[in-house]
Amino acid sequence: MTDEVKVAKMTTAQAIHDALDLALAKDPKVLLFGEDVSDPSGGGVFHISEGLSTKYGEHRVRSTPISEQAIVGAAIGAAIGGYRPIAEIMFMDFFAVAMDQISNHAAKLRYMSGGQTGVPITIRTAAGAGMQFGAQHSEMLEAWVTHIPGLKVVVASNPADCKGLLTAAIFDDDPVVVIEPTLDYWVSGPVPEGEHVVPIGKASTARPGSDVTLITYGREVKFALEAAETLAGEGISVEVLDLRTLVPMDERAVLESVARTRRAVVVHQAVRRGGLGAEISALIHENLFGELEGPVVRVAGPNTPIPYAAELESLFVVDSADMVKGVRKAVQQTR
Amino acid sequence: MTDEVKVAKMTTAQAIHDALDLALAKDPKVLLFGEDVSDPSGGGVFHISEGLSTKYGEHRVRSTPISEQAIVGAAIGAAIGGYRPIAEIMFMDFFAVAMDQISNHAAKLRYMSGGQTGVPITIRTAAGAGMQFGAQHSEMLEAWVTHIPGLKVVVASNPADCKGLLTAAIFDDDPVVVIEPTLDYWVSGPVPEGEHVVPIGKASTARPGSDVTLITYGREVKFALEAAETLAGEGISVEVLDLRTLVPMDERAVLESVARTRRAVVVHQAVRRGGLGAEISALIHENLFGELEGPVVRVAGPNTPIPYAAELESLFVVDSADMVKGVRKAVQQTR
Amino acid sequence: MTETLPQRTPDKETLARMFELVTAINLTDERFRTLLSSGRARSTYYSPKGQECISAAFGALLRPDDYCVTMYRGLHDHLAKGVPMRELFAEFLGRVTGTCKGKGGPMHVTHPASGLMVTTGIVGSGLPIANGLAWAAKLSGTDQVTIVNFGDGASNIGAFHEALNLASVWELPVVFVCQNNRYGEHTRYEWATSASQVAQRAAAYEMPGVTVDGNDPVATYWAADEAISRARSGGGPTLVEAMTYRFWGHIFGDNMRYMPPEERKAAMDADPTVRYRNWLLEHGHLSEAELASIENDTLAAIDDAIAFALDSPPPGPDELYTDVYSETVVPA
Amino acid sequence: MTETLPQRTPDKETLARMFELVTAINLTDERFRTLLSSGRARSTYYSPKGQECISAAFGALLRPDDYCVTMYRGLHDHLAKGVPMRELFAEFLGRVTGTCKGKGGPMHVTHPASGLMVTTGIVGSGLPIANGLAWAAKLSGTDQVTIVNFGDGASNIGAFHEALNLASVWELPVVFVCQNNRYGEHTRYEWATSASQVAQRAAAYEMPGVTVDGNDPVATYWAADEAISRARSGGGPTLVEAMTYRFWGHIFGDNMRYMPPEERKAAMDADPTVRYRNWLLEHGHLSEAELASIENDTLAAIDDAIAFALDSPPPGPDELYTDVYSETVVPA
Ligand SMILES: Cc1ncc(C[n+]2csc(CCOP(=O)(O)OP(=O)(O)O)c2C)c(N)n1
Ligand SMILES: Cc1ncc(C[n+]2csc(CCOP(=O)(O)OP(=O)(O)O)c2C)c(N)n1
Ligand SMILES: [Mg+2]
Ligand SMILES: [Mg+2]
Repeated sequence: MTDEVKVAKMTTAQAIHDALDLALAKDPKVLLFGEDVSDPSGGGVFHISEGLSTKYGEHRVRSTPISEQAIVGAAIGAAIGGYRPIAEIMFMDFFAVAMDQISNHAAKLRYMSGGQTGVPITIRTAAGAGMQFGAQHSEMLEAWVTHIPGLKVVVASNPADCKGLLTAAIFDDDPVVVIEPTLDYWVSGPVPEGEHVVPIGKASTARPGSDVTLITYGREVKFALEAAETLAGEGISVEVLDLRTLVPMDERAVLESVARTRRAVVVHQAVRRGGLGAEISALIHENLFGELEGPVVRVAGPNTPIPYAAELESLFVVDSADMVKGVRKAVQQTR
Repeated sequence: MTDEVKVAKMTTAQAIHDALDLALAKDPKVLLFGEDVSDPSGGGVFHISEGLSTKYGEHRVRSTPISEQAIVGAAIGAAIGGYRPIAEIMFMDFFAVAMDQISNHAAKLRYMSGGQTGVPITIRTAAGAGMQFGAQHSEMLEAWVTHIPGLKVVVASNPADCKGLLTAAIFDDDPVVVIEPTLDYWVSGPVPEGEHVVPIGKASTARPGSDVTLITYGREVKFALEAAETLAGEGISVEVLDLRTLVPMDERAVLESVARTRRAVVVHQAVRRGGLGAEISALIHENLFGELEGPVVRVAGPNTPIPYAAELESLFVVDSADMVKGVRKAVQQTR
Repeated sequence: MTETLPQRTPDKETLARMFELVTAINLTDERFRTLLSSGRARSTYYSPKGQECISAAFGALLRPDDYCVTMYRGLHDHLAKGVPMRELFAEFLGRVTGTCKGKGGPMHVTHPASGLMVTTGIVGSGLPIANGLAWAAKLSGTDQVTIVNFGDGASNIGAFHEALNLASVWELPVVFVCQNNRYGEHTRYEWATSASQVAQRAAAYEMPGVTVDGNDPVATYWAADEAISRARSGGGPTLVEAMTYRFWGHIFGDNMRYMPPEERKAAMDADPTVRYRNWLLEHGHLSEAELASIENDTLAAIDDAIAFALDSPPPGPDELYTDVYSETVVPA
Repeated sequence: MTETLPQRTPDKETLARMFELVTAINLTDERFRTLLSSGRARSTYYSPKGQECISAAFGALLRPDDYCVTMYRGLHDHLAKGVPMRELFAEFLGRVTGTCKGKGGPMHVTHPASGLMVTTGIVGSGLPIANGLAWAAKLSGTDQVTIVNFGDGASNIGAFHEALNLASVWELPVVFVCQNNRYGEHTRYEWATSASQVAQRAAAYEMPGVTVDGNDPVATYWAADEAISRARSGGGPTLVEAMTYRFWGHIFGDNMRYMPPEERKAAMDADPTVRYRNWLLEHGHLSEAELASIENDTLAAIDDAIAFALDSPPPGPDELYTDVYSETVVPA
């Protein structure tokens, strides 16, 4: 950020609103639709799009029936027809009803057409546990979408990146899944005013360090920073790498950092088995095996559905204490 | 296999038919349904269930509309109502239209009900490339389902295991996804006659060896054995481990073998990024880091959709030459 | 009860039973909202207030062994199907004494002993599962009926369509109960739904479809009776659309700004519990003493159940790992 | 053309155009099946033979800038929408000169220049995408129409329902064309579908629905004309159900044992291409010379295109990695 850029304090919800507002203003081809998004239906279930249909018209900011296949399908068609639609799928668990449009169509139409029909859509979705919404409204399912060639996937850890990554997603020529940690909607932070783009594919060093690299994304970055602070007190210097983009992943940044620290911990809320942490772990071992002090440590959700009771849910969710343990384990390992 | 068991030569399709026939005969609670499965509609698109509706009645072996959500949903409901339904989803790519029933319901209802409503269903599905069926009829999507707690997942590599694992799946009290490599339907091999159960959760050593462990499953086992044969000629002794069950994985067998050989190659047809190979790689590194000669090598599909042209499709599909290369790479690595 | 339409009156026992159920739903909802606003308990809560007569009518007709599938807005259905209040409320509050040990929560209440088989949080997803339960009953040769409750918004999702078609071609003993409260979350019916009435969609499946005033327990009772009898006697499925209104918006805490205040006021002025009570009294079906006794007994039961729930402990940490598979515990 | 129904006759140019299209589909299918049985080429092939009049009727009406979405059984729609034969056949044979460089194949033919926007292999999944194309046209203020073709079996899948509802509430310029060939794969219509006619499902969306004899190009032409005109003039969507039959079963190589031989014979005896040709001749719309000239020209074009396809090379190995993203090449 240069000095000229004004910064305002905003919640993540406001930052997203801002990104949507600016994108709709900039390009008449940008559309926003999904359940409840227009003003007569409250401007979105989290009130994120409040005011936008009044400002840009209900033909551009439009509430839909509860029909996720129809929503994603319409986004795909409109994209092929020349638009840049942003489709909102209220919770990521509901990807399950629209996976065919997402995987078999949005992701593959460019390839199957030999490059003729790109699908520049953005799919925004709220995800993550911690609200006692139970097993069907709390999942992080990035592992499903990162395994689908043709999709890009981003997850921001703070309001500014939320704005910047969403803006990049909207103007990207490929389908981008934007995962928004639900609980973060009410978290605030400094956000650059005016157009703000965080390029897709670039990780960010949330905290520099030298003993171990903690690689994570989304809501877990905050807790990783807390963990790093705690560990600094124990004399352990943790570098926190915020991936920001999951596909295409900034492998260079990951490998450069781990090559320096020689130790890595990968953290995510999603369940451990087959989570994205496995991919990152494999990647690091494949590239840096001889330089590591020990194996990459994974800190992730247990292999269970997400329970309702607050006490169990908070056990399910990876927190900074879990990360502290993971880092200590990584540090104890020496060749 | 004891001496008493008679063995017959069968195709995989016949072995599956046999398993279904025996299960339907054994337990009146077993049901089979899906598109085209009954005799008036040809006994299944691969003719696997031919004769079964005539033998057991169309109330038990029933053709359905093209409605995958309704198919899996009906299986779940009937299971909760006391039955053991086998639902057929013609190709695994079509899981995309039924993921909500599979992930949000079949997998979670036991947990969400605090153990009251188990869902003893079997979902059979054909998967894999090689028939020029294009990007939407060829995918191996085991990474999606192995990431869902509550599901079990099996993939057989030969007709006998196909029969045995399917039988185990049908009589298992949890939802089991049975992935059947499409091209293998026409491959034949020896199959035990009468009831034959291959327990869920047990890997099998397809070929013993001492220099490197090649871990794979499904159709790739055949090619792994070819690769092992080729490599034997070069003086490299490859142990081929056929996982058979992906969840719950036989981690003991994997770790025991790799602890001996100190080198591992993981192979699957599914695309590399976020594939199950990453999980297996992470698992091995986490447990055996200090004992490995080098990092686990992954041999997997490229991160692309599946192309139609035969020449490209065969490039996409991992074959024994790719495995040979992978093993050579693993063997060259020394600490 | 709808004064303009002459209709049969159910017997006194039925009328009383429906009043018991309506009262239980109405008072539970009142208590719950107070409990949550006071901060004494936390729960994800989708108030069913306004829709109580629909559940009461079906509840008065269904047998304990009939199956019921419902959804996140399900408290009224749970109570009417006979899920015991103590376990039910404990589940809402995430306690180990709950129907599901606190692991499911309000969106996933299950209680097979009272035939409450599935509560889902995914719009429309209960319908295909209800077919399976109905199929099981049909295969077993019992005369159990399955009902599945869902909203007007759910009539636009794919699962609705697939389920109604399958139920029709397989002639399943299932009743599809659309509780049309005119909104799907914050979106008005007309904005989302191309059919003037959901019931008219039944014709697409050559299935009987009927729209009834869901705030009139007597009218709903007869519509439910016809549909249940049809299913029970092998006549196949029915789509029943019961017109109603949500008093408290989508979820507890909803600002309800998208609901025109006059519309909401009109609905609340015609509170179906109050209307039914007055009607019972005016027509001499139940005396003030009888009504008050039902109310007092219900209130006592609710207070007992709430106290039970509040006093119950949360599930222990090991519960995180159980019930994932049929085998006792899975490794974390 | 249906002798019992008096109807208007389109002008000669239109009749000739439809005959050209019917002929192109009919002869291409013949050539393809020969090519495949002879082993000279390999392709996944879903013969559209029997259904040619439907595509021809729509093809005669649609403009090049109108959008078309179709499915695996799509050759007839591709040809009728004007996808050039050379590139089309090359795509079927997986050659780099194909519409999609051989990467899509028959199930995924795309040719935006002729308005052929999507071909999908997933039953019913084209419908929601067609809505999006129609929405784009509506937003852009053009009068482009989108048509989407699908089978009778597709009318039972969730995407069908969601798409028709959305098209209706958004008043989209789209025509849903159900080619009812009485089978979904090997399953008879009645076994799977609860509506006597698919068109009757339109009422569930308050959308006009019409059933027409899809083997009668003239009848289909007028039904298509009405639906397309409605969409073009802002009148919203229509569901057109065209009754037809598949001569060669589901996929090339199908044993067709599930199709009663008499039924198939009756359909083949009434070959719609032959009937149309005879009718044109008998009623003096086109002379034998004119018809034969069309046939000869078509055959020459087909033979040229097949030779072109057969002579074309497969895509080079690098093509595996391109077109995954908008950036040129992704790492493997
Ligand atoms: C597939 C799916 N999409 C979206 C949601 C989010 N959601 C929860 S309730 C609801 C509204 C449902 O409306 P309706 O069916 O009318 O039931 P009501 O809440 O009015 O009782 C929505 C959109 C969901 N749970 N599932
Ligand atoms: C979602 C999905 N389920 C199943 C299939 C397998 N399948 C391919 S074609 C077909 C039959 C479709 O019948 P219909 O819609 O009538 O079209 P037709 O083939 O008769 O032209 C089926 C079941 C599929 N491609 N997609
Ligand atoms: Mg509603
Ligand atoms: Mg058909």
